[in-house]
Amino acid sequence: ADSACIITKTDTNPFFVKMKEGATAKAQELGITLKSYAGKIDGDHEGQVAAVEACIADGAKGILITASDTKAIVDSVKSARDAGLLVIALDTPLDPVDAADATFATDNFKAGELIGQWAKATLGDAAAEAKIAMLDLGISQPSVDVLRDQGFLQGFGIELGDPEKWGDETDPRIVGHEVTSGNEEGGLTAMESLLAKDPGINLVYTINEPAAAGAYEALKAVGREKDVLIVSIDGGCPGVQNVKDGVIGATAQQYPLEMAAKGIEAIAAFAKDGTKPAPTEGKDFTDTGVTLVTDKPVEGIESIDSAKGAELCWG
Amino acid sequence: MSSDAKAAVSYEEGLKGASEKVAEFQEHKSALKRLQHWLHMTPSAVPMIVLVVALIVFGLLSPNFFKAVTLSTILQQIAIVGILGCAQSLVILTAGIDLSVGAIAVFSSVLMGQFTFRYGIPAPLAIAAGLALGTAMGFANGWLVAKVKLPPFIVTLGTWQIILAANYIYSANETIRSSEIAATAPALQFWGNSIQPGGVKVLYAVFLMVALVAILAYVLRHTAWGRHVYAVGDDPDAAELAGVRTKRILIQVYALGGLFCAIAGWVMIGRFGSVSPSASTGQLGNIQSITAVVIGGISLFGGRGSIVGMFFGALIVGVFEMGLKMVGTDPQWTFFLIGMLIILAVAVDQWIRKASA
Amino acid sequence: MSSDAKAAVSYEEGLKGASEKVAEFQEHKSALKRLQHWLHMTPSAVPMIVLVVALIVFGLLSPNFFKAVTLSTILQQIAIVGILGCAQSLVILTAGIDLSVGAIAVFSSVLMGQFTFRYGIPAPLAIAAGLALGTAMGFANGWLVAKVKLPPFIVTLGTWQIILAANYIYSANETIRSSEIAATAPALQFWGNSIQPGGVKVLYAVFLMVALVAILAYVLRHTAWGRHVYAVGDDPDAAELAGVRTKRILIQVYALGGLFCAIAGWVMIGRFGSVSPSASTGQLGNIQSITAVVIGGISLFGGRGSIVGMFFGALIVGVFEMGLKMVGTDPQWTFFLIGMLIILAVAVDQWIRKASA
Amino acid sequence: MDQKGIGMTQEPLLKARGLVKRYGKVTALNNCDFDLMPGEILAVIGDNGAGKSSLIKALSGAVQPDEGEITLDGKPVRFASPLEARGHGIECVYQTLAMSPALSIADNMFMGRELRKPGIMGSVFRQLDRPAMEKFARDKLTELGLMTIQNINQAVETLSGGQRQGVAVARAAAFGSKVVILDEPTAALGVKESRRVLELIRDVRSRGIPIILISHNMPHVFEVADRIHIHRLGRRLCVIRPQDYSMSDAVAFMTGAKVPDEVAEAA
Amino acid sequence: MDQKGIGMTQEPLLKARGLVKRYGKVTALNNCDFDLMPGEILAVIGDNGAGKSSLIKALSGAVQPDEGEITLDGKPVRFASPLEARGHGIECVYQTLAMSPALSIADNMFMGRELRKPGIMGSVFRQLDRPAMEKFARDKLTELGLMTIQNINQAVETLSGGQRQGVAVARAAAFGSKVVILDEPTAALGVKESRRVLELIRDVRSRGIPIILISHNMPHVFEVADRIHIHRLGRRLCVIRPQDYSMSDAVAFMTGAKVPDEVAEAA
Ligand SMILES: Nc1ncnc2c1ncn2[C@@H]1O[C@H](COP(=O)(O)OP(=O)(O)OP(=O)(O)O)[C@@H](O)[C@H]1O
Ligand SMILES: Nc1ncnc2c1ncn2[C@@H]1O[C@H](COP(=O)(O)OP(=O)(O)OP(=O)(O)O)[C@@H](O)[C@H]1O
Ligand SMILES: O[C@@H]1[C@H](O)[C@H](O)CO[C@H]1O
Ligand SMILES: [Mg+2]
Ligand SMILES: [Mg+2]
Repeated sequence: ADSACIITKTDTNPFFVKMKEGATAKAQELGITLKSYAGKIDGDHEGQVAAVEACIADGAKGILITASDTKAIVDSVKSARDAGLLVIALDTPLDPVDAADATFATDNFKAGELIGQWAKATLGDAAAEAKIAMLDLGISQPSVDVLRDQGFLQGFGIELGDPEKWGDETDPRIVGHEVTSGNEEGGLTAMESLLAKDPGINLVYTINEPAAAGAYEALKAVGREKDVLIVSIDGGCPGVQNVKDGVIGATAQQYPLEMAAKGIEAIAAFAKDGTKPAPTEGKDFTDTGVTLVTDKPVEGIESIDSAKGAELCWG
Repeated sequence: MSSDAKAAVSYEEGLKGASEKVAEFQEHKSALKRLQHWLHMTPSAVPMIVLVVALIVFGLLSPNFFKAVTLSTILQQIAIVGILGCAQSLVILTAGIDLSVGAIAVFSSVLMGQFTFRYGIPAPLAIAAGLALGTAMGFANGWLVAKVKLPPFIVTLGTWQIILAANYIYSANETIRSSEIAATAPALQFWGNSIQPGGVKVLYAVFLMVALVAILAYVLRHTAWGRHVYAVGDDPDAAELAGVRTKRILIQVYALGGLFCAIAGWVMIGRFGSVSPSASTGQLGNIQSITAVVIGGISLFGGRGSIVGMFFGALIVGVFEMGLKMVGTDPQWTFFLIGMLIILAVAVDQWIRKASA
Repeated sequence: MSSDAKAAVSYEEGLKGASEKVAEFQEHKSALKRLQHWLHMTPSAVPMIVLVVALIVFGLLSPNFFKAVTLSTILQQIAIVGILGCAQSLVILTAGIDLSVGAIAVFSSVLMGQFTFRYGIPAPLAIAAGLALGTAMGFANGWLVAKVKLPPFIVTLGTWQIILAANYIYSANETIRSSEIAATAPALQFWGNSIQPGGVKVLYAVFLMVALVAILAYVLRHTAWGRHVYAVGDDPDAAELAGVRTKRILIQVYALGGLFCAIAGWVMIGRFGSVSPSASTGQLGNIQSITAVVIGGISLFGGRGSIVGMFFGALIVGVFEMGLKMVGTDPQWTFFLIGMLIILAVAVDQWIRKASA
Repeated sequence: MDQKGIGMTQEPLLKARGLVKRYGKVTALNNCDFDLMPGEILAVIGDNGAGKSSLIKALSGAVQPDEGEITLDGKPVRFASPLEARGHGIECVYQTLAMSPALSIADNMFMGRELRKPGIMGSVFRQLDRPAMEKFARDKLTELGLMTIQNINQAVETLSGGQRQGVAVARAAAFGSKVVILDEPTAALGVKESRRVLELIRDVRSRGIPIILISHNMPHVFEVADRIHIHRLGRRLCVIRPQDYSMSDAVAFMTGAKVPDEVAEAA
Repeated sequence: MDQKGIGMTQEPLLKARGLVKRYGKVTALNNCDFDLMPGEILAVIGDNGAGKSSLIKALSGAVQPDEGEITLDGKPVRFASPLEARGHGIECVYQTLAMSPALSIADNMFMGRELRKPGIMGSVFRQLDRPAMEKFARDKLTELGLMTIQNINQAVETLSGGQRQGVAVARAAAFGSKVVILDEPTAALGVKESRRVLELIRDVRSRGIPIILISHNMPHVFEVADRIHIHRLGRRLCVIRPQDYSMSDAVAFMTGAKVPDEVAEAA
């Protein structure tokens, strides 16, 4: 049988676990042997390079990759394509986008923008003196981290400094940026620290839903869970459940299973007759879409409710 | 006795009337001398001084720092590291090192959670099972170190990866949400409860940490077992020759360490609310606990130092982290400054010891 | 001489005619005995055996494994760890540890890149500056260890964080693209060039690693400086009393380690094409290099082991990782098995030594 | 092999035959025999590196011989560790002492046999009885004449060379039960302290416990030993009684200047 | 202070006044004086723990005294490390030996003064001349009568106690230049090897180099010493000439059984 590889950033984040599961199911259906690789920690570029090399040596037909370093991986991707493999970027577009044969991805900046706009609209006049906690991913500031953070700030109407990094904004409404590693533990300690710095925080941006859950615990501990707005990104089933429970005000949902399935189909087609997938009309990649999930919709921003979000959620 | 032997030692005649008094000298009892002596005899004194200085500095830099809520937040933030630090101290006192502490804690918390929610086992039983399994993981470390005679660094580097991987595989990376736990198995969140004297919240977890440190300090100082732990770390061959069951002590130390880690895992559920297999403690718990131990003045070569020092070490790190955040340092700079301060704290320790030697 | 003293030693008369021959015994020259002796005298023998076994097992499990391209890929994958391992070996031989190796490598590569592209310095000069700055970082470590007498673990734990944070701050998290480098500063990518005998690509980086290992092996074995490095790790007080400039040696070792790390940073540019401040070597390089060193049979307590062993250690890890990937193991299972194999490799070493003792 | 019936002095208490110990290229024991009779002081003398320490390490379980057998009370034994030998009542002061440098004198003396406080503090909370242990330690050191030890809570690493040796000897003498082995116990000791150790050795014998004494001090050896085992090039050359030979003869035997009659004949 | 003019024997080569060294509660040196004359063998004797090792450690830079001053050749000196003292020609064999256990005998003997191969292998590639170093080591050990060392490449940790001491003494004697200090050099040595060390000490003196010898062996001390410094309770009690007193007197002085006349008068 033909074989393919899926290389994710890590395989400890449920997002990638589900993505891998989706790919595996599809591969089984189409009779493809799928080997999966992952970086050891978030941002493990070298591990991904080693994985690409292993796929080439192993004679795979194609690679699905969620790149840790979108610029740096380009060389490895090129050598894979030179060796005759089809390379598809999932979740995170490469830089430049056309370095991969095709891209099935979320627009992370847009995802951030959506929750930013929603938060601004929800706060209304209070947005002018909001006190915002920014719970980011890590101090190495990987691209998803920057895109979502800056997207959110843009959506909220805060002036960005250098859009390539977070933390250089001067707007006094930002209480501070803290890193969370994208898990509950990090979300909790980061929130505690920011609360100690300014107990008046009333809006919390979080890089993903586990971090949001941690932040909520910290707010609950000081009895402020009801009057602080938390926004997040991902749309995983626990996250959507938390929207329903009122833990998270709104989240931007993305669709990893679809990315994975499309990717496998493309490799199967390529293995059969060499056809390559074409991008979405008018875009240089196939946008698998991002949808705002909230039970408190606001005028002018398209959204679905948590019930609908739960149907579409990914694990 | 042969006669030439007798002749050969005839000069021992001179011994008759030799003095029988134990040598004594006047002591200079100046205050400085006594301070120096105290610093020498009390390994936890220097970390304590560093801690006090850090508190004062941050108190001056940030107006919000010296509020009760800030200080109680610091205490609750170090509860887990403090408990892991107990395990780490024990192991390091035997001249070992345990890189798997964080992994054991996380996996134990996942086991407690999954036993309750996947198999429907009553929470107290699931907790007991989690504690037992954590102990077993520690036991495995100890067995490899003591019986197979592998270097602790290598053993726990291996088990760290094994346990963490097992944790992800077993849990399928699924988080159990806080609200679910609160609804069906509040025992899991026990250590997250708090008392609120004068409105300031103090977690049960904080009391637990203090109690564990106190018990361990007593055991290490006042029981034979504690002395044996020090002896094993000091010189294992000598200890063995002197009649210490070195291997048994090592296995007990690692197993007890495993139990402490599992307790830390239980505390994690209370503190974070949820059960998450990807908690950062799994990756960072070892470095954090080792940092606390070393800043606390315990020698990485074993046999020297006190658990109370470790406690101050954990506090120092907690105070630095919180203090820097409150002063408003950027996360990248915080990281940078904590690096500086780790080195500085130990340098100050070194300097005071030298001055008082 | 007083006469009673003379009488007291009169029995020394018996010494007249004492034998002057150096003691000798027949040796049993059985093949087994000689093998055992060789294993004993050659610290790198056991890792080599483990390596060969691993190669055979994976060759049987995966049909694609025994291809020249696979083997050359493994070599190029371990080039960086191998060079960092040289730095780590030096430090560990002095009974130290260097947690900052990966951070120094990444920061050096960033410095080389940014010097070229931000300030327009010619690439060879930028490379020289990067190498010098890497050496300076190592020197700082050594100075703190030798002069301020801080524990190496704590020093490099601190500088690890400091350097990594400085790296992110200085670079503003910007990656420099491969294509830009290739166009304007190909010297940065020098070690990414390759020769292709019979179509199999072998990177210059691989030759560099082998050369560095060989040079270091020579220096450690055949020069006074090398013996001093061992003596410092063996017993620093004794070395000092015996006339080794312990502090100077320590500083040199860490500084040289820094240079090796900076070289590894240069090699990273060649291997990955681009310059990325978030390269995971910064986070994982220390554990990877320590793993290679320990599997290679160098004692973490200093003074024992060989650099060639480290090289085999790095190869063992490389072969396991590649082998498991080709067999198609899931990532978490790969981590799990590598954990097992780390322990197993050292256990086998231990067992062979015991059997041959 | 029913030595019990034959009487105490006929059959050796501790016996070894054909012991061989090699370290890589070095042969430390070369087919060595050994006998210790009940209740005797047996001295072992020989050149540096003759294999004396290796011999007693083999007897006390600190190393495992490559060949040969050891019997205790007529029964073959194989000690895997010094602890096992101690379990059989063999107490040993090694040349390298075996103390925990960072621990105190009392901690070291009682290592593995600590005293606990009376009452529930001891039985339940298992608290050590430090005052009692310190008093015992102080008494034993005074018996040895080590009057310069000013602080009984000093860490052993801070003791002078001789003080350290004194602590080790005091420990073995105080707790030995079946056989006490002393490897150069007076090497670092002063005149007064050495004398006390010799007295102690006689004391121990008077309690019916046999002693193996390794020493380079000929006058001491000839003074206290009942029999002298002369070791040369990894094996027992001969056993002599101090009454029958002069110190000068013994020195000549052990350095190879002379060959004892029995051996000359046998060869 | 222009001692050069006064002549060699009048003024001490190495002199100390009022040395004090305290370790926490323990007083090791209590206002101690010391004089070493050019070209002499000075023995230092005293009870265990009297402070002999502390004294020579203070003289050789291994510890820094709390009070007091030291002069070498009439010039005040303060050694921050043993290496500094060595730079001034003071070579010392410490009681704890100071060797690197895992390294070979030759490596240890030449530590810090290694021989390099002749030609470019040595000057450019800095390769060690192992055969030369091994031969030198073997010769020095043979001079000491250490014939039981079978393998010159053995790690020092595998040597017997006495062999190890022999290596340390051989090293100091071979390389000492201005003062050689030996702290109990024969403690672990056999009869033959001790004798050779005494000969070696005389050899060194005949090269014009003075020696400080710490020893508990009275016959040896009285045999080789020109003067004997008697140490008691952390200070110099008196200095005697072996011709003027018996060994028994010396023992009585150092253990406090008798008080020497000068001291009795002074008190
Ligand atoms: N671990 C070891 N490895 C290699 N050789 C060893 C080891 N231990 C002892 N030897 C060698 O075995 C021989 C006998 O040593 P042993 O210590 O038994 O001598 P000894 O008679 O006690 O000498 P001493 O009177 O100096 O203490 C010596 O040549 C020594 O070098
Ligand atoms: N590092 C230290 N810390 C505390 N006390 C010490 C230290 N070093 C030595 N002492 C104490 O100082 C005193 C003198 O010790 P020193 O080693 O000088 O004696 P010594 O005369 O050489 O004895 P010996 O003949 O036994 O070698 C002893 O009481 C000893 O316990
Ligand atoms: O999109 C994914 C997920 O949101 C995850 O939470 C972090 O990594 C991103 O790439
Ligand atoms: Mg011996
Ligand atoms: Mg001494």
